[in-house]
Amino acid sequence: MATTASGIETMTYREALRLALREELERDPSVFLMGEEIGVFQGSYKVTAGLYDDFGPERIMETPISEEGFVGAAVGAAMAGQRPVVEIMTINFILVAMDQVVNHAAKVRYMFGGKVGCPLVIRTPNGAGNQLTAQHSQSFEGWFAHVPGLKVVAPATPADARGLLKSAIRDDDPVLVIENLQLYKAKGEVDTSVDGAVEIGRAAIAREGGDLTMVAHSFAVTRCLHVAERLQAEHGISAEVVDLRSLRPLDMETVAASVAKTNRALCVEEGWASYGVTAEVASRISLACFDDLDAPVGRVGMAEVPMPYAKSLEDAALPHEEKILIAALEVCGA
Amino acid sequence: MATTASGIETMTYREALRLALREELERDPSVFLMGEEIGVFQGSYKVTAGLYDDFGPERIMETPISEEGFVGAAVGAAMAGQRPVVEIMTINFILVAMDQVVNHAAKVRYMFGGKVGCPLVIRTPNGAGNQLTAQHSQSFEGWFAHVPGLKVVAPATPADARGLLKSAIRDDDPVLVIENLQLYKAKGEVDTSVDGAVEIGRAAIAREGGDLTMVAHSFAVTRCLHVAERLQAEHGISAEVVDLRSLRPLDMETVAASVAKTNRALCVEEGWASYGVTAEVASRISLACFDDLDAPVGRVGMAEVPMPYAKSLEDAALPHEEKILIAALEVCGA
Amino acid sequence: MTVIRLFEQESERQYKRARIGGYCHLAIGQEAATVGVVAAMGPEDLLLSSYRSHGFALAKGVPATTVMAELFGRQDGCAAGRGGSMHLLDPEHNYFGGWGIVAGQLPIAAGMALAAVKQGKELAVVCELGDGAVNMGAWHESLNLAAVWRLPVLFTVFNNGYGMGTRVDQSNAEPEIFKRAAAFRMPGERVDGQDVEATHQAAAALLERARKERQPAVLEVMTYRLRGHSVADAGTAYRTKEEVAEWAEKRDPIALVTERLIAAGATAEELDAIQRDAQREVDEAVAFAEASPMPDPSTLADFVYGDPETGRQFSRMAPGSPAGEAAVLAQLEQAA
Amino acid sequence: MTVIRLFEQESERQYKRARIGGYCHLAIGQEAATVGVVAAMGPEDLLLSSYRSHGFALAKGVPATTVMAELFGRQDGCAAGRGGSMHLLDPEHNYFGGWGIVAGQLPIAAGMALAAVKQGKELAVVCELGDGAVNMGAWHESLNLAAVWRLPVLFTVFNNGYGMGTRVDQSNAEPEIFKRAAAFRMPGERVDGQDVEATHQAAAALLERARKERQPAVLEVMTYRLRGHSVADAGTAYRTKEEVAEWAEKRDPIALVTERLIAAGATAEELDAIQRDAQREVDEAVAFAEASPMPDPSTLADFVYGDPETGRQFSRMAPGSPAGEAAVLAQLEQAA
Ligand SMILES: Cc1ncc(C[n+]2csc(CCOP(=O)(O)OP(=O)(O)O)c2C)c(N)n1
Ligand SMILES: Cc1ncc(C[n+]2csc(CCOP(=O)(O)OP(=O)(O)O)c2C)c(N)n1
Ligand SMILES: [Mg+2]
Ligand SMILES: [Mg+2]
Repeated sequence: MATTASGIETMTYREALRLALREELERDPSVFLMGEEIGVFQGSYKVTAGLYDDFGPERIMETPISEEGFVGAAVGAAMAGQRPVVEIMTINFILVAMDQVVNHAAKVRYMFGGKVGCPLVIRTPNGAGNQLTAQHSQSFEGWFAHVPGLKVVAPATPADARGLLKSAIRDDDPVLVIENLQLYKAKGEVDTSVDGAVEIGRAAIAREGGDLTMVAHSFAVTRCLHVAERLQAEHGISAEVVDLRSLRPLDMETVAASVAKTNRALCVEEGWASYGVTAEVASRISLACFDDLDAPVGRVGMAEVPMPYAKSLEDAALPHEEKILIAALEVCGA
Repeated sequence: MATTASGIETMTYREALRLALREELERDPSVFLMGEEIGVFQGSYKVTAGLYDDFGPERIMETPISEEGFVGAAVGAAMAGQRPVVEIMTINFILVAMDQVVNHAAKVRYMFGGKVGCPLVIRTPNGAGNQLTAQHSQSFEGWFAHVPGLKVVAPATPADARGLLKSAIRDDDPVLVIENLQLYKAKGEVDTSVDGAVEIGRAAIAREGGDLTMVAHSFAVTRCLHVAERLQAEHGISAEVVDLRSLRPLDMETVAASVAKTNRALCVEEGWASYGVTAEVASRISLACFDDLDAPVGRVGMAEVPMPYAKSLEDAALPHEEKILIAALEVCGA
Repeated sequence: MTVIRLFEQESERQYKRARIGGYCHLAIGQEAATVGVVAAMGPEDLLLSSYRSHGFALAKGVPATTVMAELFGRQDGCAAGRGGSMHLLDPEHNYFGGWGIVAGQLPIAAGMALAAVKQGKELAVVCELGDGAVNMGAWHESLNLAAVWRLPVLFTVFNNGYGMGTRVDQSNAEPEIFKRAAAFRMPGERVDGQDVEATHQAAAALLERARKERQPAVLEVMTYRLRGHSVADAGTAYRTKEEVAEWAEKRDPIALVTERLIAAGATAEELDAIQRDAQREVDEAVAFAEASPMPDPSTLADFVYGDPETGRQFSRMAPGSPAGEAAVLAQLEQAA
Repeated sequence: MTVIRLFEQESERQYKRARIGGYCHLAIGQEAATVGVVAAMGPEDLLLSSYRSHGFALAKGVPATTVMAELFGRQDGCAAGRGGSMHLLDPEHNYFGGWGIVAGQLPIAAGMALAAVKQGKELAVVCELGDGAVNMGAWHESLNLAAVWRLPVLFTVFNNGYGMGTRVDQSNAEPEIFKRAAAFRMPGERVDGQDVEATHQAAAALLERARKERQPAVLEVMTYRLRGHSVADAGTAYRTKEEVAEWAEKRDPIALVTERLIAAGATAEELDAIQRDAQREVDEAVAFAEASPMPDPSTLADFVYGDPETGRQFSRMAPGSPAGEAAVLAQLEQAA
């Protein structure tokens, strides 16, 4: 991390997450981490590197390979007053723990009439792009955003990674924090002189523009920002990029205000678009901004195939900037 | 079942499913059923009643309570040339088997370059309405429709229950057949003199109309048909009801053609609407029929809470006809 | 035990009167097993169970009034009418549910024990499950975690011979379930669950070790349900009438304990008094439940979330909101 | 064994040259275990394994050429370039993958054994998994089903001491993994996996029982990986250099088998020939892989579905289709 006098530091997304974990572990003794290989191994993607040495095995609990078991154990610990922060190595493995997340964590408070809560955080990266193939390249965050009782955030910058993870840990309800494999190494500025918690449920304008609203979350925000530059440079189109940051709740106010201004919208996600996040966002835009829209809302996601291994095929499947650019031009009638 | 001379019989949805199972068990010796309590107990919802007596324990395999294990075993059996038809007692329990469905069944063919297939059927009911509460009243079919490699059908009538289940069993790919707790007892006509297989991927016009298109699947179709009658009788609005029948693939041609005619659309589902099936359908209508629409596409689903037990609350949560009616009137500007 | 028996019989009646709805699983025949285990628990010990939960709630001290009100789906039910028969809970009496997914409560019980360890509390967690639940993967993962982390949990398998209509030995490769504990280097014991004292003793000893040594264990309690799996099941398709009659006549836990009491010198009046008090408790529970109002539909979204910021968090979600969600959003916002 | 060793070393080199991408898990040090088990299999027997799969594919007879081409992500790879290192498969040689979710292959293996029983085939299924995988719920469910249904499966646990960086006894309440078989009344055995003959014998005996008696079993094969968990792991954070050196020097399976061959009278020339032939096989594999074309992007949607009706089924999905899907739909339609 590079520090400046003001407290603004340049750090990676990974470091920002680690900073948030460290700060929350220090602030609140009921916070503890759980997950596979998060200790001695320093975390499969090194988010937790160094924490085991500083906080020891009680606070940084290494688990057997038993996602269903330890997610459920985290639910129980949360019901009993602890604040577990569970790492699922990648979102692909959460499928073996779905029952604990959806039938248990999400239900505890309501089903028992508010008599008990579940302040649980699950951190897990989505995404593709490293030839990890069909079982390791998925993005299921839309599924969790579908479930009342859960909250889902998906930071796209280091500052938001720190800030949203902090808010998630302090929240009294179960929150999924969707990280991203490509973003871990992305750099950005973080103001370490302030607490920096970021409110859940508030989208951010990642780039201002007047001709088109691009709506995205997680790594797709980065893709959209690049495309926005190209739209400006190559086509004179000024695109606004809305970073959703939170999927449940979803800040439609910010999205709708942007579309009311630009009259055109394109929704982008890393995963499959059909029945994905963009379906929800696009259908709400179409409803909220019916009279504002000059063109139908576009959508881009990954090609609808299980992710293949070969580089040539993976490239063809990813929601690359070129695809987003073409879709943006189409929405703009250009 | 009441039989007429012509071969048209009136039977329940449950009986129609049973008939399809019986016909396919007789037709193809590689077909076998697997599930909890489907034998001696006659099936938790009695769909398989009588089959154990007629086909015996090898064809009607009772399983321990191990959904992950036996869904996975069905994947393996399918890879090895059998045609397993798995019953998951209700869709709520599929959460413990998600990994086998999504990371395995859906991936087998693609991930191994087409060298092996997975002709697997999973039958399971969704739905709510019997005070079964939070862990037993859900509808997750949209999640599976999100996954390339899977096909998802959701019959709304006895004839389609028989016909789609037959097609699913004959299909060389994994197909989820979404049944419905409320529909099991619904009656309808089935032509037993013909094979009756129903093509996957083809929606049906359940009711013709000119002023509004209501799009639904599964039990929501029944609700929409009732609402359509009331719209006609009480408001002079002629509603067309499109029964999707299949969610992946999704027959947007039929939907779009209907909306092109009526210029208004309302999408309805049993489950939570946010990030649900209606999100996909509404966003595609908004895209495909942008110039046809006279009003934004409406959506109705269950209230976004875990299903409560108390009758007063459950009633308030369900996507009742009254709610659909109000939404329909709004879409019609009436 | 008598309260549980009468309560269950009353539940059956009220189900037929449609005062109770949904799934409803009675524990008639399992009263000694229930009371034997729960009586061995200390007041600080925590209890979790499956959906066959009325008896556990009552044994743990949850008032029959709020339990019956919950079955009626009323505002004063112990889960505010949200949970129903399967999802009773009362933290005041350290009863933490009432869970409906087979074996779903196991990892949660392990986690509650983990929290107790972290909090330096010397308590044990009792987690009841059925013989059928033992075949779920969650069993394996939970027991392994409990053993590796040395968690004070007693996994209490109520072996009533059947999971719905499936006999134990049809579904379970090791039908002597307690022996499965060895796969985790954990003590495993079997006890006659129709014998309330034997059950009490076995549970007490294992709970002591759990509290003192953080030693998790399995206790298999052999029992029988005299009714069907749920009120919707006659309970006859998969077992003989003779088998049921045999248990009803010779192994009814209420009859067995009554015999013992008589042998120990209890008078007819004393026994009558037990019966009368129990009946009064159940009658009062019904009266209480009947008097309690149905939850107001306007409270539908209460308890979905608990964080005080939730209303604010959701306040920007309204534009384009589908119809089914709008009302809930409004309520969440109001709560903000 | 030599082919596997050289193949793995070559894979390591090609990974550094970026010809191979994604995850890549090498089996250097586990060659005797792999060959010992696979050599005990009959030609009809089926094999499934985890993602550490190159050795299994080679041992089962999948040509090194198509395996290397798969690692290169080429059209002629055994999985047509879709699978990569973790997802090798070749039905012609009865190797059914190469699976990436820990323990995900277990129920599938049980199901393939079930199909064999239904089809009246007298064959056994070998399912390899790691010591870490034993803690997944799928282990429990799969072994229970195999036992209850009497399926001819041999669950072959490759105990290489670690699941990524976690030592067996840290994650496993019963670190003598073979003993866990008893929870399913199943035979469980442990064998020295660095001893190719002992492994072969143990596997052969259990496979015989599987084929003849439909007796499932657990075979724990004690071995060690001399490299990190994957090419991305140096393999040093969680174990000492001394430990690795000890195994490399005293328990390298290639060295051990070479010693035996020498003791049995093998000449230097014979040993050289083995080495030379193996090297040639690997070199040819690389040449083959390099010559094979990258899959054409236009074939992206091939194999998502296999039913001949699929194109027709999807043909009505186009209106309103999101951009990422449109091309795939077009291809599916074309295929129709
Ligand atoms: C994961 C899951 N699968 C299936 C069911 C349906 N189900 C409810 S109870 C039950 C039988 C459980 O038997 P057992 O564990 O012996 O408990 P008992 O009912 O005998 O008390 C089944 C299969 C469920 N609730 N959850
Ligand atoms: C369900 C699941 N959780 C986590 C992972 C990540 N992961 C891949 S390999 C591995 C370790 C497995 O160890 P072991 O079973 O001993 O096999 P080995 O790598 O030693 O051959 C882990 C945790 C995964 N692939 N699947
Ligand atoms: Mg039972
Ligand atoms: Mg290992």
